Amino acid sequence: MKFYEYMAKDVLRRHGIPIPPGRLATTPEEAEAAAREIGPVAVKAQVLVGGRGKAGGIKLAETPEEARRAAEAILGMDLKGYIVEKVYCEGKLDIDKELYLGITVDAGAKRPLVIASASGGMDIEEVPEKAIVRMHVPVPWGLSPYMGRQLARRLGLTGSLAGQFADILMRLWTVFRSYDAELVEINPLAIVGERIIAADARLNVDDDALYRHPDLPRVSEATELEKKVRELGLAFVQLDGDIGIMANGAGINMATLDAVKHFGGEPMNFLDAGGGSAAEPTAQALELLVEKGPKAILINIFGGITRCDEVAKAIIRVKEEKGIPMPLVVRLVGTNEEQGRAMLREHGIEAFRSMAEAARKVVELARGGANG
Amino acid sequence: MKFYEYMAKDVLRRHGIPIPPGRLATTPEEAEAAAREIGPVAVKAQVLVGGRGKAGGIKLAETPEEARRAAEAILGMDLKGYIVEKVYCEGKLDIDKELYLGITVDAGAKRPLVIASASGGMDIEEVPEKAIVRMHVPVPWGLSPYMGRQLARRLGLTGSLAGQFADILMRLWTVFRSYDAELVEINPLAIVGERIIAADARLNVDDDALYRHPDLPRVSEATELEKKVRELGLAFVQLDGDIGIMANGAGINMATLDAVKHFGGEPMNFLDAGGGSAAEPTAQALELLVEKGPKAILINIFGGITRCDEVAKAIIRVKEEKGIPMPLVVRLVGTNEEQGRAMLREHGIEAFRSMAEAARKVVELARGGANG
Amino acid sequence: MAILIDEKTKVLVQGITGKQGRFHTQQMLAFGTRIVAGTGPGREGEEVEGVPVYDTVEAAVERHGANASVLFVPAPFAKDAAFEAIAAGLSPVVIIAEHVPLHDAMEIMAFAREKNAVVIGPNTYGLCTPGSRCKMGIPPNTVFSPGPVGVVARSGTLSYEIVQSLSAAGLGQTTVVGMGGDRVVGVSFVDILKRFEKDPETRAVVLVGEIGGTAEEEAAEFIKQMTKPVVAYIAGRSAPPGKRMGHAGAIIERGRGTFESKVKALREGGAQVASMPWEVPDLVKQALG
Amino acid sequence: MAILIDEKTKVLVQGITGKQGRFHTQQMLAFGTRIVAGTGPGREGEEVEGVPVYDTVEAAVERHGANASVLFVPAPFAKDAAFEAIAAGLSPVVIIAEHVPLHDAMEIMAFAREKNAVVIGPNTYGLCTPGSRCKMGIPPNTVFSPGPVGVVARSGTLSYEIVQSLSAAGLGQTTVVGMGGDRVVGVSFVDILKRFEKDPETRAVVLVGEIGGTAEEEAAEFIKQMTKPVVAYIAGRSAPPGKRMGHAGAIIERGRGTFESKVKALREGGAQVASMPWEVPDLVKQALG
Repeated sequence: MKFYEYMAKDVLRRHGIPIPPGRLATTPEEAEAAAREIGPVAVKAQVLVGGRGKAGGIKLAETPEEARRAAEAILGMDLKGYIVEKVYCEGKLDIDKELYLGITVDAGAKRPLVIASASGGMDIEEVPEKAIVRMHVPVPWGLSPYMGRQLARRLGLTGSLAGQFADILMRLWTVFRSYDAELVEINPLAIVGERIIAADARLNVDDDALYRHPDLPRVSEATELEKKVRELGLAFVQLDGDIGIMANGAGINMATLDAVKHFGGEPMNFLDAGGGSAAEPTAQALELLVEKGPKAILINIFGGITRCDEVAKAIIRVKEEKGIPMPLVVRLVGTNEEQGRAMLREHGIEAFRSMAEAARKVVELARGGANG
Repeated sequence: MKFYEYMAKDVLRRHGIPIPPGRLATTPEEAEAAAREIGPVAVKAQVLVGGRGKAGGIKLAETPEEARRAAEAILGMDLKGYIVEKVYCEGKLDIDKELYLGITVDAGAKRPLVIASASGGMDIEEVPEKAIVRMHVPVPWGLSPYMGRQLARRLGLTGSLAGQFADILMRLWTVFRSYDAELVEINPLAIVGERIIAADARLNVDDDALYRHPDLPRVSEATELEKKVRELGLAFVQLDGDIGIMANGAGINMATLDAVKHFGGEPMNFLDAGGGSAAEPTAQALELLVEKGPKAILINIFGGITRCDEVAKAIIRVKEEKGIPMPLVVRLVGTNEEQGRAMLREHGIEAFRSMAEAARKVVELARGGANG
Repeated sequence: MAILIDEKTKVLVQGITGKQGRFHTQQMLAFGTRIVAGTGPGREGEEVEGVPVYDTVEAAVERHGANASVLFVPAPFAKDAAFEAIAAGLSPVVIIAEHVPLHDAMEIMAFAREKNAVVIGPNTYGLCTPGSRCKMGIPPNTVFSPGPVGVVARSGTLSYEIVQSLSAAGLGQTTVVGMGGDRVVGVSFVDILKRFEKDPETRAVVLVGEIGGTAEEEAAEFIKQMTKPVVAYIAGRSAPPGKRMGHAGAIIERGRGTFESKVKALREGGAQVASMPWEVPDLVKQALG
Repeated sequence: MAILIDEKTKVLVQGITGKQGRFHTQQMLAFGTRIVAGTGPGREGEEVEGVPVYDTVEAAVERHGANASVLFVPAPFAKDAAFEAIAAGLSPVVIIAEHVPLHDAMEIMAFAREKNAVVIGPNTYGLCTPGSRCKMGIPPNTVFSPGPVGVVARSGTLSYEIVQSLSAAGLGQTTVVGMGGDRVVGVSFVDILKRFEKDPETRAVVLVGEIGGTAEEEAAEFIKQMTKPVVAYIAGRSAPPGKRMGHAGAIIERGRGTFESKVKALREGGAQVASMPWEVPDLVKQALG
């Protein structure tokens, strides 16, 4: 779960990390009032996608009037598909130097990783490798204050700035650990005269650990469909094509997308009905898919524990109860697979044993639909 | 720092460990009111020494009137040198079985140690070894819930009682760790029907970690002299004899006591003026010692870093400014030792090089004083 | 021979009294797995499919000498159960649960490293050594057959798909290992490749990867030193960056973990890379000569 | 030879810019200790007694190859400083500070165990190998002389007392180690006795113990297997139970750690036990024959 900048900053502030003064606004008037209180501000779109600066989601305002106009321009803006509903008005900083500081998880090392750079302000991806300093955090010991001093030294910080940096890192670690974070990032971490201030902040909390944090605000960037699918315990990702895809398992789902593309088709989505391939989730997932109105649908089920005839029965039920207006191709293997495929064919549903054949067929049908 | 029972219970309660209802009382009237509210109670002297039950510091009261009389009897009582100022009136439990549960530090293993027994209610010292279950807690991992289940099983607990025990242990661990405890103990941990309740509680916090716990109440069992000495950064322990002792270092202090005893004397105290043996603390410690009025005083200084002539000068200053009415024997070795001893002798203070001779001499002088 | 588990493996099932634990115990027993005991706190004395249940792992180990464990406990309790198994000296410890918190996973792996335990998962189907009739986990019993091919994969159903196609082509398996789909998991491709390289029965290895992370790139480095042929398939060629494809690890983030980078690395490492999963058996046949 | 430190030891002084650090750096240098660098956060570039100061241990190790460290940092910062030294691979790590929190001490020792570092202290005067002119810590320079006797003690001034009496009797020392007076400390009597037993230069060992804990009893068990003679003195014969005699460890609690138990165990282990500290040199002389 990603936090909006203003939420992440609030977390940092409560953990003693210096941030600029700022106020959230949902109307131009609120933005104006905020600027009146704070002085010159940056008016920043609160969205969960990156690159908002380049997309026009951040405007500087010297006066309250300018802040109002900036908020007018930004509120309601469509940033990469997300409508801006809130802006954060934050006191402008007279930045001398921008650092980068983040803590994430290094999957390969199975440990948290601190990443820092004296070249902050841009995406860490764009910083040259030799300007990046990395430090693994031992589990379960966690970060020790001396590590912050080491990092500060490697970044070339001295004296009071080194001390402030080390202090901020320890506090950031506390945030990372106590919020079950996947990522916590300050970019830029701004040097303003003799002080270090967190000028921007990201905080992504591990979804799987949210149950331990009942007090955290719930932030969702999911579409309504994605939410619905998630409630069913399924995983859905919207893509750009026109062939609806469903499979039971994340890996086989990706492989199915790849196969459809291999034969020249364009998948509309990723939809994982779960590795268990129980009949019920399959039916529910299919209903959702039908609602999205693809040109054709491919269901790829590898029946492991659940029997294929049960899955076939569920598909047939959806077809009879709700109707499936577009062509449907089913690939079905596993226990009682022949029985299952025979049942489907009886109900006019194309059923295959081979994944390749099923993928080729659905592409053909989608093209036919495009031509018809 | 030891917590009074009522404080320790309050800590347990706030960490979700079940305790009986209870109220603190400083007057018989308050005890009566508590019993009126709670019902039959145990009226328990709040002192920091053990064995209060045997010494008459706990009385049962069926009625408010009885509670008042019990409090009257206990308040003001002298329990091993400590005057009872508070009683804790606690609801009587209908105990089916008493367990013991404690967490302490195993110095040899350098790890926390959980100690449990199905034979609780008495001093754990008196429980036969085979009835005691021990489990080390790995550092820094800490206690895991499964360890509680293991302990419960080893104690013969099953079903809901095992679950409650494991839960209480996890909570007790949290107390131990988060309070920097040296010892946390529930004895007895009472089985009352289907419930487990902490019927008594001890909590000793590491003095050296108190700075991390500014919110904790400060409890002191020290005498006024002990407090004064502690403020000076010295360590003082009152003993039963009549020869005042002072040395610079804990080990040499003990050795000096042993030496005095070896020659037939009785030390009045242990007084560590610090291994640094600076002149100032030596003088301050000596003043305190003189105030206590021993029959004779032995100062044993091994001058390491500090010069012996400085120590001698400090002693002489005390003698001249405050006066030292009793015989004083000084053993002085180290840098400039001869100079130091010569200065002392000039001022009529017996000074030795040998620890043995100094100890023999002070015993002789104390006896002489007793005879004179 | 084979890797990690065989006929001598005495399996403990933690969480045996739950619905999933009960069902898969029955399935594992049907496969031939030697399950010696199960745990279910507060359920000691019961039996599940004839398997005795204990309150603690310690008790199950004392009574039955269990030496490996498969966990059917819900994600919030997975860390404690894994610690219990690891502390008791069991290995491998197979964690089936999805949605184990990331920080818990890191702690489990650190504790396992300290105690020299092999952890498989979380979010894995487990592993299987068909020749020993030993399966720890949830894959369907029907897909496996004994033979000379070692299989290691990140994802479940895709594994079954490929393993079944191998079996259908007469290519049986020494051991099939699912590493799990989470970001932080126990054994890595490299860990398993090392074992297959040493295992005298394994003559070829199939690696089933997917986009995200750098595990395949690390595997490619190791493959350079291997004497045995490796055939790989990577799922997710058509997945867009920034979208998590079901698995916590399957996401192209900040330009890392792309399909192209993985395929390039594997080819440079000397692996044959199949474009589509159904091409795997033929490539393995060619590799075996 | 000797144990733990010798002329090859390149000493780092952590907290060199503080009053205590500065003073004892001068004393150690005067003794002959090879101090290569110091640390003082924010003080990099300064010098103390000619010793260069760095912000971090890492930097001091990189520049000067320091391989052992003595800490003059206040108790609240001792854990972090010790972790820094241990993580950098330094050993021994000598912690002088008194009043280090007990839970911090346990963590330091666990981290040291993980990294195979030797920790001495906290609340120790340190250690000294007179033959190599190497002293790490705060004992007075004047008491030591080179020779064949290994000394290990819990307390400071009592050590100096006994070491000086040995020196005065012509019995020089291989190495003198102060374990520290706290409840939880790094090296134990047994750790040091093992090293003395192996050290070819050490011909006899003096153990200076005190009441409280069971370290002396554990030492007694080990002494049974030693080929070298051990002379012991235990302070605290006249200390009453329940009263902490200055040292955190020096308390007879719940009947454990009594003078009698220690003396009995040591005698049974084969050690000669002196009644009074001044008897030690004669017993050592007899032991050396």
